[in-house]
Amino acid sequence: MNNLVYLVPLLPLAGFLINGLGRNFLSKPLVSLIGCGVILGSFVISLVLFFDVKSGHNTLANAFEFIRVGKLSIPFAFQIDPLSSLFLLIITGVGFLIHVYSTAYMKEEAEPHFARYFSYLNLFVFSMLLLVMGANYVIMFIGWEGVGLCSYLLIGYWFRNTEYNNAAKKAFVMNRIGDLGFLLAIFWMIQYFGSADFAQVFSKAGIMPSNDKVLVGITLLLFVGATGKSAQIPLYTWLPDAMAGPTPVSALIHAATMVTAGIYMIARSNLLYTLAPTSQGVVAIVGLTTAILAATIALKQNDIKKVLAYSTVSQLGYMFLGLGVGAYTGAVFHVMTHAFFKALLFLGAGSVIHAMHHEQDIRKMGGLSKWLPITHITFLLGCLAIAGIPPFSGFFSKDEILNAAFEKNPVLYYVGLGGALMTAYYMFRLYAMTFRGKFRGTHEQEHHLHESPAPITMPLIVLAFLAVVGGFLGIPEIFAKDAHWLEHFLSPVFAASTERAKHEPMPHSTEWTLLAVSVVLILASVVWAWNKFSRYEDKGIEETGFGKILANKWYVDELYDAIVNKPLRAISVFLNNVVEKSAIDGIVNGFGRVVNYGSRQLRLLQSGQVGSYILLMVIASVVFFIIQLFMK
Amino acid sequence: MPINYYIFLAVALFCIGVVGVLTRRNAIIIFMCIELMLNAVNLLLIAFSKMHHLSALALDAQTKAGTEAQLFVFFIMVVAAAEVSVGLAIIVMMYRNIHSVDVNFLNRLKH
Amino acid sequence: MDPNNVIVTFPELLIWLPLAGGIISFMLKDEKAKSWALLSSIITFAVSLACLYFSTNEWIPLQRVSYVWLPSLGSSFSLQTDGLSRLLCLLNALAFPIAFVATYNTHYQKSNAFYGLMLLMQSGLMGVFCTMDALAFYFFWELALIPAYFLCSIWGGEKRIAATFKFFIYTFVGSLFLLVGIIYVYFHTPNHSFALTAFYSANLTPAQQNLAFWLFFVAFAIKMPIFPLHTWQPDTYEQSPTAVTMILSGVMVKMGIYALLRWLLPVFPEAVKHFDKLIIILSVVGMLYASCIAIVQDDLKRLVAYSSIAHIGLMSAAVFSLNMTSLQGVAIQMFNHGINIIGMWVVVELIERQLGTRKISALGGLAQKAPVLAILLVVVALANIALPLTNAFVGEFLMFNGLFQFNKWYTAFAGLSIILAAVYTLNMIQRVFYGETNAVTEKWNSLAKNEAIILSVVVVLIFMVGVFPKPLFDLTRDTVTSIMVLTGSAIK
Amino acid sequence: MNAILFSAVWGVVMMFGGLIMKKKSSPKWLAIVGVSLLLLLNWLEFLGIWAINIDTRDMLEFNGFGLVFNSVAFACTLVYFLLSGEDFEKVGEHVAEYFALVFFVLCGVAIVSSFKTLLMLFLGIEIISIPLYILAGSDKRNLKSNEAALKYFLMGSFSTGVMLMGIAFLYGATGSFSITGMNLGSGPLTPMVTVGLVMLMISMAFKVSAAPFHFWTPDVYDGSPTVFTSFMATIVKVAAFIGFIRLFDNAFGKMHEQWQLLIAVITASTLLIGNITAVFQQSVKRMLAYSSIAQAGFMMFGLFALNTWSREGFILYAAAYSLATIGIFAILIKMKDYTFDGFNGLARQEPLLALLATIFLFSLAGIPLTAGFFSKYYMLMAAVRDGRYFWLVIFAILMAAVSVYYYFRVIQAMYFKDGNPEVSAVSGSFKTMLLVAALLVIVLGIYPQMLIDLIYH
Repeated sequence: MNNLVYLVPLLPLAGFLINGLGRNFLSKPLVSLIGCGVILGSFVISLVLFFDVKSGHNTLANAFEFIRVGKLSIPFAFQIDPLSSLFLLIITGVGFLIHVYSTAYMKEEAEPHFARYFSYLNLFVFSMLLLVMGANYVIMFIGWEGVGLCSYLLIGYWFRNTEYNNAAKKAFVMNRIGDLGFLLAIFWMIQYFGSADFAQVFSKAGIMPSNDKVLVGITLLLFVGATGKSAQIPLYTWLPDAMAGPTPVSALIHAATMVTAGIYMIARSNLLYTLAPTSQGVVAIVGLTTAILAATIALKQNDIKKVLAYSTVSQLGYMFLGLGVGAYTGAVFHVMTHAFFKALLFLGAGSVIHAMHHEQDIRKMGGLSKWLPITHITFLLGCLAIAGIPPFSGFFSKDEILNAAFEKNPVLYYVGLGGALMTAYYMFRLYAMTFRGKFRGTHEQEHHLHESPAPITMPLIVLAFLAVVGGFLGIPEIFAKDAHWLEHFLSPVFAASTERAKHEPMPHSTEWTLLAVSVVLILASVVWAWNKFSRYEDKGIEETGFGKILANKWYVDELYDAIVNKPLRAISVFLNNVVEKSAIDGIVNGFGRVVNYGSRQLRLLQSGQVGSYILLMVIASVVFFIIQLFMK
Repeated sequence: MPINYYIFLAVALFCIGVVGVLTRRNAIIIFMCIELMLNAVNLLLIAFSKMHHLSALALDAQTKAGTEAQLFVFFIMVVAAAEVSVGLAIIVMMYRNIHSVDVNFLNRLKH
Repeated sequence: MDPNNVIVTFPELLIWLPLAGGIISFMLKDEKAKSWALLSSIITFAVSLACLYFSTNEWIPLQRVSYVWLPSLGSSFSLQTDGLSRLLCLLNALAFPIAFVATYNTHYQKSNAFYGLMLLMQSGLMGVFCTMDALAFYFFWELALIPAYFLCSIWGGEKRIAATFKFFIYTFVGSLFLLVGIIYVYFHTPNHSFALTAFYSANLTPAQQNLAFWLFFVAFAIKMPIFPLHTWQPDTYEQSPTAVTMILSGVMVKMGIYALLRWLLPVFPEAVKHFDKLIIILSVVGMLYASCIAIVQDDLKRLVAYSSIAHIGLMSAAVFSLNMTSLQGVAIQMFNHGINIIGMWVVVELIERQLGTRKISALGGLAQKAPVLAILLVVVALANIALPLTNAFVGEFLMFNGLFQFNKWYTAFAGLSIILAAVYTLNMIQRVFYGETNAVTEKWNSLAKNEAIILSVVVVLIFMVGVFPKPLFDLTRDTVTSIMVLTGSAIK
Repeated sequence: MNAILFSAVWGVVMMFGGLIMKKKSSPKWLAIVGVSLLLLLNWLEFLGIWAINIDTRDMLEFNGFGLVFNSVAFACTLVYFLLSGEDFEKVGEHVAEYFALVFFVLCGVAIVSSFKTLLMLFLGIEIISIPLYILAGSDKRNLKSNEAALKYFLMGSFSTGVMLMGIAFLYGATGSFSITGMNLGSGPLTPMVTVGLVMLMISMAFKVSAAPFHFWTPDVYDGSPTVFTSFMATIVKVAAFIGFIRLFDNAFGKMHEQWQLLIAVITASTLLIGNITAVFQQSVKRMLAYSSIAQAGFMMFGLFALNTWSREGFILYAAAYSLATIGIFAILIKMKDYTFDGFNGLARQEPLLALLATIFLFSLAGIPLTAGFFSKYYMLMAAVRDGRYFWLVIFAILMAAVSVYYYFRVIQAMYFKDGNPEVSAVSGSFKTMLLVAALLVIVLGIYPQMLIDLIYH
């Protein structure tokens, strides 16, 4: 079994190396074959592992000793348990679909760049697998930064465009800020628990009192890392910009997998958080705020990908809310369903963009349903799923989180519900403006409109299917007893937390009412949006008032620029020009100048007059006598 | 007569010499002042010699202790003579070149 | 062969081979000198490898030697290698071939003198890493400096004379302090001796330790350099020929850190404990300071110079946090930093030679003209910002970890530098390699074989160490432990 | 004893030789022979073989220290003759007389290195000084030379007066001239002894050109013919130093602490003035004059500390300093232009000369692997060992750093700047001799032990 475990990450790595080194020799079909093949391979293995885990057998594979200093030993070890095996499936499965999709989507690229793209993609999968398979925080961190790197490379994939490069840089730097938090957390664990192994850390933490300072500190630092990777306040602004990358990349990295790393990390350390309610509260608040903020911004975006990006941020917010209120299963559940429908939506958007020749502004679209039937249907399904309309997957996962929030504190629930309504609203705004009404684009765009080829549509169909049925893995109690398969599957991972945070389930009556209310409201907002935007006309009127603020994303980017970037530059310039050149170097050169000056003055003693010489000597002698006779 | 008188006299002479050296600009006069300093030393040495010799005689009538200073004085005179010859030669050479014995004319070498 | 009756030992070989090579090179014709220097440096490298291989106990006689030198002073010319010395000798022996190959296409006037001086410098550096006698240490310390001075001043850029003279005076002052310090400690050693062991057993009162500590530390701090004694470095790196810069930053800088570990910590344990906070603060400030300045540099060489200052700052902070983890991190980071920064210089050298400029603002779009170079540089740059699975990560992880054990807040601040590092490194990559090409970068014609090979070697090393650092740990563990024991036991 | 007698005799021989020998270059060879014999005889005495055994009535004392010093001084003179001998001929007509005067000076050196009474010290110093007045002025037509001679003479005899006054007071206090017979003990100083001591210190400081009694040095060194400057700056200076050290070590050694402060002041000011003032000089010759003051500052440590290290170190210093200075002066004489710019590009034109000059300058600056390093090193050791006035050590090394500044200006001119300096033709033998001197410097720099062991022979 261990060797299989190694194979999972090694296959994508091999793909990366082959495609990367052979970029100039390999033909496109070959590249695509390798690229997709390796992912398919590790998907199959992941399946094997999954069933192995399902049969209640976890694997801990210890590759080799990475770091050993004194008592501290950090092995390069992999761990396969329900949580990681689930993520393995999501990553490799969705990943495979998106690889296939890319083969068609990136066709126009020149050969070496095509290969470069796939090597990056493979590398990303490799890092992501490290992240979820690592048996200690260090290995997780390795993957953690690895995916950051890959997202950097892929966002800046079209490296001739400065704007894209800036986006890539922004993404990397913001992730680094988070990484620092993560890193400090690791150091703290190592210092306090003497190890970074999950098993040891949790066993040692398990016996600690609740809300211990150290635990709160560690968990908060970990959460800082999560906010970076999973685009939460305050570090979320990179994600919308990251849409500069090719659409499949947005689907894979910035929707389905990488951005959920934060959730994985916290779910993985669930025990620590359960023991630190304070940080849990912080997580919940931040998550919810992000969810709302992003949703509001999404209401007014006109770039098809931007809308999806903000909805991603918002959905991630829900997941953190789930984690915050202790609904770990719910969060992971939502990660899974979200992976399905959000990937679906992005790929659909990609298909649209592909058809529209890289037009992304939905005001220039409309009525595409008759040219892109498959894309249209699948996209609709995706929208239904994300909006949370039963029986689509989103409904179940989101509902689970919201219920948990209600149990914690009704306010959380109401605010969350508000967000959900907005989600439904802007998703159907998007849908309607894109597929309903009549075409608003140019003529030759209309002329070229066509349904995308099979490699693009097939993944859409598969994902659409998953988006529809994915929810049935977690049917709540009230529908059927013990139908929540996922909960059973993941229970070993969260066991420690659940038995600590025991609470009796809320009465079914309330749950039913909540359910009814939310469904009704959501349907209402869906209908509203549908009517409002189905026959949308692009009058080109500027947003005004509050709408303008939303359209400009609450001016957060400008704010950051003003309070971080500009000052940093100013300080650097100051240090370079003033402190370094004048002060420090000035002092150093000052010594030289002083010596020179002294020299110029001292040599004047040498007047050339014998008289003055002797006079000076006599004076000196007198001084000497004084010193010798009286200064003792 | 107590030794101090001699000391004061010698020191006075010495200081006169020094002051002369400081104040005069004529090389020869400066040189004479230096000679004055040397003679002050001679005087002092003789005085000390006498003093030490007397105190030594009190212990032993045959002793020559304390006389070496007188010997020293002769050496000083000899050396002074040598210096005179050399010094005057230098001054003459200087006079040949600049037709003056004013030491302040010579300040090409400075700083 | 029987280790007990050997003609010549490894440390001797490591010192005399480059020396002889250098002297021979002076006598050669220009063109010959280049290839000769390369050959000689490769031989030295082979020897250093052998030195690593024959390091097990039964070969100890091959690793240590001692000659009577100045008996009346109690100084003997004693050489010995332990794990740390071997590692640094390896770095030194590796750096020179790399530098020679990388600059093989650059022609220097009077190259026989150039390569002669280079090899002399190598010999001096070897001596610093191998000698176990304070006086000899001082000798080599200076001998490594003199050739560097001439190399920079003769073959450097237009402002070379002033810049390198500053460098020389600066380091010379430091050395003199070191000399006085050595003498001072010498008089407190039992039965007056300059031997390292004697220095370890010197009986100094805390007050005396504090005095001598600064005498030593100033010298090392200038060499490393530690903020605010660093201003000679960017100018020197900018002005001196790249081959020399590689050695200065790749190896000579390590002299300072090596000296801290070998000659400072165990000799003045109380003083170290007494000043550790102060110096760590200095180092951390230096890290942030240098990183900030690096952001606004437009000259590639200056940028790398400042980033190097930042990295060194971390190392010194780690040294003074004085725990197993941090020291272990420093020990292997010395090697890694050497490799990485040499890689950076190679790239800079290529760009400057082919495009005739180092101005970042003048470049752009190189990735289209030179994809291979771009990839290699990106790897080196990522190593420079300590991305996981590159060699620097292991070292910096441990150093930060050790620093954290010393004090959380310092670490938090020091950590900011890894963000800043990302900022300036990515800026550099973007502005040099991405975007559209321009008139300058159009001039680029392909990467020569030797250059590609060298860069690949660097990259391979980066990943080898980054993924599987165990060998380096095994090599340095004993030394680090002994340093900890010597220092720690004295504190207790 | 041998040395004193022989050098005096040979001086006379040189004079008469001058009358007989017509060829202008022959006196040089005669002198070289003479100084070699001198060296030999001194060595024989070192081994205990005396030419004529005279009872000096306890006025002179020949111990290893003095004799080793003599050998060093004579050896340096030999090197000096070999390097700069032919430049005597450029100075003026009376070549043989110049050599004769040098021999008389050597006689004085031998006396100063072995005196036991103040009388002998006085005589030795005068025997050294008077010929130098003449040598300084030997370039009769040259006003600078005149000026140098006059200044040297006036101030020299002035300092002699001061010295004699000091001697007189000491005699008055103790009733003896013998530096050991005075047996002042280690008690607090009586006023009279103090006055005598300080006056002696002043006059000796003058002779070794220690600040603030150094004023004659730059002018005299600058004005005198370069070839004689080289002699004055090296052998004469260290001779004066040996006298200084012998006097204060034997006569006042026991009350060391009581006058150490004054020495510290002298040392500090000498280092300061010598180094700082040298920085701004434009002429290499004058720079070397100031550097000789600076070096005197370091030699003062020998007096400051008065322990084994200082004694050993002083011998080493004398050798290292004299060799290097003689070497650099020998090269300087060959240059037409004495300014720094005059050296521009020497490395291209005369690589060997430039290299050797670099070695000598390294030695003066105290760079390792040269004798200069170990001499400075011993001095620092002595000072650190002594322990008092630690600030003086720190000050000294800072000043040493400053000295690097002006020594390296020459190196920079030779190696890093372009130009075509005018160098008068240098013979192969000259280069060879220079090379030997440089090798000596390096050998002493690697293994100083061989010189130091001689002291304890």
